[in-house]
Amino acid sequence: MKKIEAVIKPFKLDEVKEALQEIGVQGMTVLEAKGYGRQKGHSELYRGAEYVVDFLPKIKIELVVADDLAPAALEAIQTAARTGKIGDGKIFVSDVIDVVRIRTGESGPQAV
Amino acid sequence: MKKIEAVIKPFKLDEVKEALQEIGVQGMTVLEAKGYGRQKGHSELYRGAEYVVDFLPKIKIELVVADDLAPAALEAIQTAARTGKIGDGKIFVSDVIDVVRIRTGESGPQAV
Amino acid sequence: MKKIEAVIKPFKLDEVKEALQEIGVQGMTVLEAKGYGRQKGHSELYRGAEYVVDFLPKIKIELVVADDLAPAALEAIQTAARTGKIGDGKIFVSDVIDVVRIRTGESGPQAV
Amino acid sequence: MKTWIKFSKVLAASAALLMTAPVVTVAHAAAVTSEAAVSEAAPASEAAPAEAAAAEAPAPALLAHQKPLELDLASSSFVFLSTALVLMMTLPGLALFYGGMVRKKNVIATVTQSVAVSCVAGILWYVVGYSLSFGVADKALFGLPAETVNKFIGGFDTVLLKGVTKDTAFNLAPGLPEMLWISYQMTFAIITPALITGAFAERIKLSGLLLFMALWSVFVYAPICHQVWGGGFMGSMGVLDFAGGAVVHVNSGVAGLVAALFLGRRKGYGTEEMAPNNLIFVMIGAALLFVGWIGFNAGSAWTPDGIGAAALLNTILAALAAALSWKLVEWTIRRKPSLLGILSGLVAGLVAITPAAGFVNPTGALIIGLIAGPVCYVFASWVKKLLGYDDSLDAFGIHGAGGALGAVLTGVFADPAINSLSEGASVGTQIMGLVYTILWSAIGTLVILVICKFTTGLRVSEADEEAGLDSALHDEVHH
Amino acid sequence: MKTWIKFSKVLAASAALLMTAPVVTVAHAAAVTSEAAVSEAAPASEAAPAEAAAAEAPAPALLAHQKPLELDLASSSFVFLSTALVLMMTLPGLALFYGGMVRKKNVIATVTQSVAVSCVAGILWYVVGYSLSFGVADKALFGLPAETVNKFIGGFDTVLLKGVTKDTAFNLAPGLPEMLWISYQMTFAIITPALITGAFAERIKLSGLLLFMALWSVFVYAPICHQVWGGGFMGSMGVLDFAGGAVVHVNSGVAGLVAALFLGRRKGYGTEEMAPNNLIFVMIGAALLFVGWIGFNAGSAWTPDGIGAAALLNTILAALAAALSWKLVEWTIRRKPSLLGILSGLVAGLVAITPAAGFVNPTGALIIGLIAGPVCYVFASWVKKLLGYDDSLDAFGIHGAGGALGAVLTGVFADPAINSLSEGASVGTQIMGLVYTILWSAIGTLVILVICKFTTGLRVSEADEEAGLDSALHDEVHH
Amino acid sequence: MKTWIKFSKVLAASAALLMTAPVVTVAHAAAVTSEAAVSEAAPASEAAPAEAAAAEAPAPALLAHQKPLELDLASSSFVFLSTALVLMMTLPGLALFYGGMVRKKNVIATVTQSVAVSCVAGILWYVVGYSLSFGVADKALFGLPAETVNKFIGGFDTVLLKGVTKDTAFNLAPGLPEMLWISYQMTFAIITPALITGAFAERIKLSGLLLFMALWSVFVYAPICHQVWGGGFMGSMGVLDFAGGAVVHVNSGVAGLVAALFLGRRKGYGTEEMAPNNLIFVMIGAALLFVGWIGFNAGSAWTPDGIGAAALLNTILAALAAALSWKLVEWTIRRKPSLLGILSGLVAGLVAITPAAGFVNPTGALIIGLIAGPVCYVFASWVKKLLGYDDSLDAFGIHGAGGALGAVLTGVFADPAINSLSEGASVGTQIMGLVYTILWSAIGTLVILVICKFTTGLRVSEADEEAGLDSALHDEVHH
Ligand SMILES: Nc1ncnc2c1ncn2[C@@H]1O[C@H](COP(=O)(O)OP(=O)(O)O)[C@@H](O)[C@H]1O
Ligand SMILES: Nc1ncnc2c1ncn2[C@@H]1O[C@H](COP(=O)(O)OP(=O)(O)O)[C@@H](O)[C@H]1O
Ligand SMILES: Nc1ncnc2c1ncn2[C@@H]1O[C@H](COP(=O)(O)OP(=O)(O)O)[C@@H](O)[C@H]1O
Repeated sequence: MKKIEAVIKPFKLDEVKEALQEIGVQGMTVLEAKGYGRQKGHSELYRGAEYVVDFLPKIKIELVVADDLAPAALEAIQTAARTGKIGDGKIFVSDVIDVVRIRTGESGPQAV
Repeated sequence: MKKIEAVIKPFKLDEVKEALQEIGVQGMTVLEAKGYGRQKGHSELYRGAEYVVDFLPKIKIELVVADDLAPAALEAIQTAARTGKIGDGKIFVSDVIDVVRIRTGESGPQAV
Repeated sequence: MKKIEAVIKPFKLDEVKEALQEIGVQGMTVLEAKGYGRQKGHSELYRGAEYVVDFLPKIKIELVVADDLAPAALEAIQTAARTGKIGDGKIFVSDVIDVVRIRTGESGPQAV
Repeated sequence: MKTWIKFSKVLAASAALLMTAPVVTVAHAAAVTSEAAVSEAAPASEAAPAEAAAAEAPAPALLAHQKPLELDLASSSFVFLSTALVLMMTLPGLALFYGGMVRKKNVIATVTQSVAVSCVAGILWYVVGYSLSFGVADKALFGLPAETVNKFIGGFDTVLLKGVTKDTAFNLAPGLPEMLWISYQMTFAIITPALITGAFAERIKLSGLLLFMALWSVFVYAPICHQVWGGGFMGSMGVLDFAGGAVVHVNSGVAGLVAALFLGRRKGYGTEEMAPNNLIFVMIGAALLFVGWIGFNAGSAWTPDGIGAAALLNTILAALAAALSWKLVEWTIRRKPSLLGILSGLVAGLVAITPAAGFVNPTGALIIGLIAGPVCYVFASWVKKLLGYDDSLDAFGIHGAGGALGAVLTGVFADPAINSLSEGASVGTQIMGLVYTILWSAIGTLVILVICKFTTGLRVSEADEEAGLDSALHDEVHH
Repeated sequence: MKTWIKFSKVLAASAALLMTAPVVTVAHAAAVTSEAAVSEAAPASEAAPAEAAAAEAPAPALLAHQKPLELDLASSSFVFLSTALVLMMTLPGLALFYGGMVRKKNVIATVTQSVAVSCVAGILWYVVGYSLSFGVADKALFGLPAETVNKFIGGFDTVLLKGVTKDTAFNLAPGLPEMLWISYQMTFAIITPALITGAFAERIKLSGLLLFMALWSVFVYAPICHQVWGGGFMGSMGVLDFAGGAVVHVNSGVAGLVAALFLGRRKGYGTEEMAPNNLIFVMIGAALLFVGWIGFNAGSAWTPDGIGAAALLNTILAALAAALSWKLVEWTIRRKPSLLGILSGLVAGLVAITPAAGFVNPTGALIIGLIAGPVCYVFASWVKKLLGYDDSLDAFGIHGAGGALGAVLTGVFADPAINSLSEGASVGTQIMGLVYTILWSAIGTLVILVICKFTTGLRVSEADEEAGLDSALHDEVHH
Repeated sequence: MKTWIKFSKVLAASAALLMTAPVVTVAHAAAVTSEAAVSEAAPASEAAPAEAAAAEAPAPALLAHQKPLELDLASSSFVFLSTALVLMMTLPGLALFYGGMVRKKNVIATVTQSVAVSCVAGILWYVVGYSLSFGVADKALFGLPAETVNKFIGGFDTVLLKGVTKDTAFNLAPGLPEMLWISYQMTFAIITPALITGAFAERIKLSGLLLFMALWSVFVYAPICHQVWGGGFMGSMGVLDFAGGAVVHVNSGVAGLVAALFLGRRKGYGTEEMAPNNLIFVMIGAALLFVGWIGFNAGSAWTPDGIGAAALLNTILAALAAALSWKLVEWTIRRKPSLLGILSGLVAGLVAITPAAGFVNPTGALIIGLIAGPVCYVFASWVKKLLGYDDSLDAFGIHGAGGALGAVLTGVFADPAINSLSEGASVGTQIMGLVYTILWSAIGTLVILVICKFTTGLRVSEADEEAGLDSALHDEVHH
């Protein structure tokens, strides 16, 4: 199984979720994050003090899928999350050794 | 070493923490998350607009443990987090190459 | 490529970010977290009820870097985040199979 | 619509009758309180035409609790302000004070309780509460003569505000338009039940809550209000309760304790963390309670005279003193004084000074405040823990204990230099009043709880309690 | 600086003139309303010296809308309080009510709108708004004689508050210092445009907003205010509007609808989640609106007499009744009553009772409230959905619909026992007034929108809307 | 308890004495201000019985600063309202304004400071502050004759409010019960030190803060209050300070600057992000300051007459004008106007109009506001940066600079048509007053800081500062 972690722009979450649903992804976990990258933040000025806001709000999606579903999921995320502008985000893929469904105790691919 | 990531129901956090403590886990990191899965959300209605709340509040626990402690940790989490109802969550296990304790600079298993 | 995950004390974020920038890290993602570990929390007392606050606020940094940059990144984080007091945090390193830059569709090391 | 036009006509007719009656002009307005005895000053030449007018037309049909309005604009302006302030105590004051103290999953439900209780108690005040509180019982009941009944509860003569016009006044406050009086008293009838919600927060059903509050407003609040302020036996007995130490605080505090015991503890009480979700909301709430309480206490003088001013100063001093003393106790015991502590002290001081506000001098007020802090601290922190009941937000620990303390200390510190009524002050009478109030409140509350239990039910399901009342009852989430 | 010293001198001179005029002392103060007819009571002996003084000095040069101040301290105190309360309705009341309802990325922008609109509308009120609203038109315009012009709009005679001194009064309220009157009315001139911001929240440019509001204050608010309250034709026609059902609510609601249609829907409307970011802020806002509304409605009696008291009681009852009825409808339909619902009901009730407050009796008020809940629910939930316009925060659904409903029901429930003006109440006249107000507001708003569109522009760019107005317009973020 | 009963008796006895004294009835009440000279109107026939009564009993033993109360209910009602409003300025107004501006880890500590300072300053006002501020010095001190001492500070004759009864009044405001006067002035004595907390927020120890504030209230606030308002030399000199430009704002602003310099900068100042944690809290705070400031400024007329009305209108106009001008400056310079900016402007305008409120006309007020925005902007944004001190929340940049500006402009714009006292206005006198206030405040503050440094200490440890004061001092966390 593969773990796919994607950092995307917040307002793209709904589209990405739908894209993943369509290709049959059954579950995912979402985290609020802040991203630092090529996309530059703005600077805020408070009462004479200026702060460069380096970190921009991002959403991180994590999903574990069976190996064969991974390419489709990658594709789906990439298409749905792309705006073509800097700051669209990244997708990371890594290996997962095991998955357990807490409710049933099942493990392995059928637990995803 | 193994990294164990568990997505659980928020009110189970205390029980899971205790279960892990008992088997000797010394540290863990907790993140607030939102989960999408088989457990269906409710729909909220605001002034005529209805929103299906797909994402439910979840807690994500991350802990890195020595290889031999992993099965016990898996077991502990599963037992403590289970309610038997849909939405109990998942546990993912993956490999970790290295661990560093920032304070001391130690690395490897003794840094966990 | 390597994924480096570091759990650090919140007020160290700026220093760590700068240290990483200096060695050429181009991007990272930051999450708010709560940590449980050797550093003990305080106890809060509300109207007669005492709560041991086990979980302390932490910041989790995630960055994926090319294999050769990993040691320098580890070093940078460790130096910048260290206060020498208990609770300084941990760094975990793991393998990443693939990286995709959403905007361009590039993948592999050049996508980082 | 036709019915309504008819209705208007009937009203118009009766009003026309009233309006031919002697209308006392602003120039005549007598001050509301006994102090400002201007009657001697009213020149006979002005009284004469009024008598003449009275001769021409039949006198208006006033109810037993009414007097013709002798409009005192200045006092009315003052009571109007006080009404706004007391209204603000419940919404948003209490809603925030309580809403900030529960866990995040119950904020919306807790806040909703204050709003919904306001609706129920306010509307019932119009329907029957005012009549039972300030009306005069004129029918025998259970074989008791009307006069005896009136010692305990008012009558039905002004149900739906029948007989209330823009030219009538409540007989003890002839300078205030009766509708102003009704509004001011309504704000008390609203906040009293709303206070109880603190005791069973985080576990009560909405339907159960509403039924409970409806019954409680009518069968517990109205009688006690009548007994103390509306012509009933506690007032005649000489129980001093300037602004509601017994009527409002002991009453709601005891009801809260009984309800907390009856409903049982929250799931996880004592083991799970139940820290306040937002102390800043608690602060805003407490501060608005503080500001509003001025209207509560000084407003109870019904006019901004020397007594009203004493009540104002006393209220501020007692609140600050109790905040400080709670803080110091906490600083000593816990080493780190909390914001929740200093705010709880503030409210404790306000509660304790309530019965005493217009009877004691500032030094007395300060001392009452200094005592109230530690006493309520002990109740909210230790007694609760010791006895093991779960009074979620300390409705009893602060309002019950603080109110009782204040009622007793009123007997101790009442100063005739501030208020001539203070002469009759006695700790004994105060305690008798307390015991009586506690009994009525406790028994009444218990009976009502039993009724609710077997009709609407009272507690939410375990699953709902676990998920949080916000999503379970309201499908809303506070982030 | 020199100019200023000169200016002071000119003012001083004119003031000196004024001060030799008969100064009516507190003891003479006539009550503000027609009810309190104390004139007969004023002893001739006191009137005499005043006449003598008048003989000695030339009469002050009062403007057509003015009278010499006959200071009524008690009523002034009351109106002063009401001013504070209405000010609080906009800041922080409305700012929070609206700010809590938008998405998190637009909170700061939404709140800023209330503040900025207050600045623009308040300062324009000083510059020209008061003159156009309460001044008397004394010049022909477009060939129409001054008298006809005055039916529609006031004049320029008191622009920049020229002629207003500490000893003048507006002629209908001779007991209140004119500057108090101006302040009180200013708070209405501020909240009315601020209400409109709810209709186009989350998508309007700041510059466009400010231009729109500046023009709207002058060309829509001031004329309608004059027509109803300032001596214009609607007032003479017998349209009853106690505290601004037409002037404030229908006016702003209709403007909101037109603006929402003109600007088009928010990006993602109907598909993306647009849930309120903070219901507790919404609650605080609604509660402060509630408390402040007392000053709005009862304050419109200008004195705390029987009518003011009726307005007070009616306002509270209608609000609570509408909150309850909205809640019950939601409970039935949606199974889970929401906090947003009960609060929306509260505001709907307040809106609906506004035109009726001092004309109906408490029973009428309760019924108006009970009707207002479901009616506004239908507008905010169904009509909006059906017709597909995006009135972001229901400025039309609540203020437009509720205000119109209240205006009509004022005709139904007006009770001469409460207010002698109620005798002339007629549903027909009320509807005529409504239709006229709607037309003026809709057309005026449309013209102004067109002007703004081609000058400052109105909508932010898509990218800015997506990113959120907070960072796009203000470079600030609310966490 | 026994002691207390005795105490009551003593008080009762002295009160009995007082009560036989001539009680002036409502009908006689003279208005508080010089304007409303009703004395001629008081019929001789009514004065007679009072004299008779006086003949029967010995005159009450009034203190030098007292007069017998000639109760003016309308003005009392007004001042009562003003008291509530000013109280609301500190709690929750200032607490939120400051609490929202610090970093999240210091919210609770910052809010706690406002609450705790209220306790200390309020109670000390009762103990000794009122006596030193409004009492009359009757003993020689350091060899100076009592009369000279009284130019600088009041006496100890009314310590613990000795001699204050419900029938006494402060001699300049004989229409208000003295306890009302004490309460109103107490709210000023509370907010002034509370304002200083903005200067050293995020780094001060709680014990150090409390000691500092206790000493500052007594040795800096009370004398300056006495000098300007309580019969001291600045008042006699003709320094115009309507509602506290010098007494409150310059005083606290300068103290803030000195304290900020003395304590040094926050760790990380200039390099770490220190953005406000919650701008909505800042907005609520600023808005409540705005509403409350009406009570502060207009309330300082002590009666709602023409001057009070001018103060009201001026306050609103200046605030809105300054909010707008700050916004426009920011819009120009920074391209994106911030919510924090418009709110800072609002407060700056309120500060600047404070000394001028009842002396200038609305046009003057508007101009003062328009100037105050940019001036305070420059102080809060540039001067602070240039000079490198860390006035965390701009206590000096806004209150110090704005107050000084307003004090000077009072001299420029004072208009005798508004207030006869304006005739004596002079920029020179105003500046002399300012310089004097600045010196007293700066030196006094410095001495007190040194005392605190060597007793309680002032700054928290570096570790505590880093961890945040909330957890370090209060063991509480705001999420
Ligand atoms: N090496 C990295 N490791 C972890 N997260 C990264 C990395 N590079 C970028 N990110 C995340 O992706 C987001 C977008 O990256 P950015 O460089 O701004 O634009 P782009 O994705 O268009 O190259 C960042 O805000 C950050 O959250
Ligand atoms: N494939 C997945 N990848 C990542 N997270 C998942 C995945 N499937 C489920 N989850 C997480 O687990 C939670 C529970 O899953 P759900 O399907 O609702 O119930 P169950 O665990 O009982 O099968 C989800 O809310 C989500 O956070
Ligand atoms: N085994 C672990 N797995 C995941 N996170 C851990 C683990 N051990 C520690 N942490 C994280 O690191 C933080 C610091 O650890 P702690 O034991 O308190 O101090 P130190 O890093 O000095 O040993 C914890 O709060 C937790 O967030």
